[in-house]
Amino acid sequence: MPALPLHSAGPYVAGAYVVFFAIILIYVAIMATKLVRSERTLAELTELARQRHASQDDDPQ
Amino acid sequence: MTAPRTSSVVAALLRAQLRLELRTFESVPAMWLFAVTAFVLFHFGLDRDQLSGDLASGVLWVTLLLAALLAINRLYLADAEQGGFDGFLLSPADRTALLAAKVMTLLCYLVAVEIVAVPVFGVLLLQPPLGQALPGLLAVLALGDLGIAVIGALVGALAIRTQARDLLGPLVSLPLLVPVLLCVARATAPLFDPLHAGTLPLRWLVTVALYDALFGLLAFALFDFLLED
Amino acid sequence: MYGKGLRSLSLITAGAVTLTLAAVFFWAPNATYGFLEKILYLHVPLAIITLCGFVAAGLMAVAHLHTRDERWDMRSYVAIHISLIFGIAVLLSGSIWARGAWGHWWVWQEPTLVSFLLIMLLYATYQPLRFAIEDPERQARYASVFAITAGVFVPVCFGIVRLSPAYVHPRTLDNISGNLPGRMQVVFYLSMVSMTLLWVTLWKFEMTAKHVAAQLRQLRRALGEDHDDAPARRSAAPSLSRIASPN
Amino acid sequence: MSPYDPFFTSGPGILASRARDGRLSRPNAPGGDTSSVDGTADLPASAARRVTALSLRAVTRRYGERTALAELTLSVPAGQTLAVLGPNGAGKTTLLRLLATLLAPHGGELVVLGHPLPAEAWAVRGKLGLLGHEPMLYRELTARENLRLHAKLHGVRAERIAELLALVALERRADEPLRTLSRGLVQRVAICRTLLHDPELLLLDEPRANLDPAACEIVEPLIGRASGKTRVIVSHDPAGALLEADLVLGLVRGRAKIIAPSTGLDPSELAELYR
Repeated sequence: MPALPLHSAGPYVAGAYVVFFAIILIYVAIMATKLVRSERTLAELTELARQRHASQDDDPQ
Repeated sequence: MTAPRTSSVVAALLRAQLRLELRTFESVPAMWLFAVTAFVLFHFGLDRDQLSGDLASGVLWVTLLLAALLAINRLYLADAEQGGFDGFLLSPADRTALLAAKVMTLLCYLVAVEIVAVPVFGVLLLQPPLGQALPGLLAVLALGDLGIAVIGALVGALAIRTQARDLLGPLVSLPLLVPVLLCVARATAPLFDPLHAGTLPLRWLVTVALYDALFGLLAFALFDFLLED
Repeated sequence: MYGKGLRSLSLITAGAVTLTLAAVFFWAPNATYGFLEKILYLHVPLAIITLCGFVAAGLMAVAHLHTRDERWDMRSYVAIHISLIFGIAVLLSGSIWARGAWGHWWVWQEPTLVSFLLIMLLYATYQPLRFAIEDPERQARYASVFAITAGVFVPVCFGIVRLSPAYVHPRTLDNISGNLPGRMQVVFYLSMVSMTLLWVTLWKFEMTAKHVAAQLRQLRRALGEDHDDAPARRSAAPSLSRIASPN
Repeated sequence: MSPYDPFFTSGPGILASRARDGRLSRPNAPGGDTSSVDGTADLPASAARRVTALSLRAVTRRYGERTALAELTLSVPAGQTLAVLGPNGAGKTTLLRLLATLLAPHGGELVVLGHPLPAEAWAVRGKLGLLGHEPMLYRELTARENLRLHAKLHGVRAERIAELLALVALERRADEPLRTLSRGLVQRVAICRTLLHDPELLLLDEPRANLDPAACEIVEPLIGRASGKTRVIVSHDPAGALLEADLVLGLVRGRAKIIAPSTGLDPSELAELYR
């Protein structure tokens, strides 16, 4: 049985709040994927910068 | 070099637009056919031979609104494809002259459609005689057309130079036109009352007039930004 | 940088939201609708904040057209994006409220619900409009014109839809938020504050994310990774091509 | 700052100022410059002031993250002709549209006929003619109707239309819809449109395309060197450009590779642009 002593209208109230938080969490999840993509690009770029730096050390004009 | 007077520019643009329409007949006949077909569709859809009251005004106004969408989609087509925009932008004329001309063009199209569509509606579907409702109806038609023309001209300019122009035009203009539809439909309902010709509810007329004025000013303020690059 | 105050703002928001939930469920008395009213403490503030978000986006668009600074366009875009997400929550919670209070999922007589659906229909075309324009500068300008027109439309639509007589429950939502007995009034305003904080936090959060993405793109170009005229991936979102100094 | 400042001085100012006066109330509304439009000689005062017709300093135009035109610095004295050469997508058309006030520069200073752009764009529009790939005419209307519309747009009297149609030998076919005319004839009508308000500056995008030799003869005095107007010609034939131009601009990927008077240049150098 439900833990909280909900009234007859309980499911609707619970439903509303669940929907609200679900939407917010979906939004956070989407932003998380964007963050991962940014992180990957950053890793790529640092790798590129390191190679660029390394190549400059080998033959400094 | 003094810039030409805006009124003569608007008149010239309007004359060119109407001549273009008369020569190609691409918008108005399509709107006539669409309106009559829509009435037939409503007849079969609602399975009613006679309509009156707010049902009748709803059918009339929804049909006119959708017919107007056809014109909105084609309003700037000639300008976009044949370089009409650049031709106009190269002249020192005031930018909003083009908007004024387009609003009047759309008004002419709507009036041309209504001259045919309203009598046909009276014959096909309207139960109370059209004659009694006519004077009030003309006032509501005028204000409704003005609203459709102003929003149609602004949204048409917004949508024409985009990839999905045929979709964006209607998608953006319909929600903006709902308040106009709401007001004019409520205003026309008592006119089509089967028992006695109801009086014209001024509240709705004033509302739609204010709505037209507000969006008219907004269109004139924003139109420049749609043209300059 | 956008991310500066983000951490403290998020903490404050988290505090406010939990406080509101506690107040709503354990402190607020039940009025005419009994337990079901708890939805209103979520639905009505959310609706008001979403509409303010749309109007704020319109004002940002005015600033964008005035200053021609594309960061304003970014702010307006993010504001509309967040308000759209909140709007979906408002519609769902509103229909759940209608189901609980009047027995069916959608009620045409409730003007706030109806005009909200209309406003959401209008703003749903914002993303397609942006995506349909390729030149970023024109995309930003057309989006701002749309945002201003829609921003003016929001209050007007609310006013006009409210004019048509509501039969089932004449403007329940209005008098709920209008003249509430003492404690409910406090909880209502608490909920308003926490929703506003949530909106601003998410707005700042997304602005930071977009700013980081733009800087990464610029860094990539600085490293000469892709030559100058690499075909930019077409997207509805504005890309800050010229990262100005942090604001 | 944006050219539309007056409208944004205050929030409500946007609507009030537009509603008040029908005509666009620009900060420096026209009226100062009174050189007539009907082809009579320019007033000496304004002509003297404009020794250099075009002056560009580090003019830049971006298309998103790509630069369509980068840091172009150039100046063309009045009455001279500038030829613009370069491969497709080099920014030639962008430059032309910038000079024609159809595009606003994103950076640098651009002064055309003595008027800084985009602030005084409205003043320049009456004095320049653009002949682009697009004829900018309605195909369903006749030549006369199109020219009458453009005459009204520029505030030019109607007799000028008949004059120009005679000059390009089009009187006979002036009353047929443009869609029935060949590309060459439409180009001639477009030339009439360009010259309708007797511009001081001609912006020509491959003007002789679609023109047969006979037509070239006819239009030569109108848009050729003989017209005595300042001209900017975009063309793909280096040899022809050298003959016609006093100054040559070679554009590659939005950057100016060659800026030199046409005398010291030979076609082989120009061919280098297209490598």
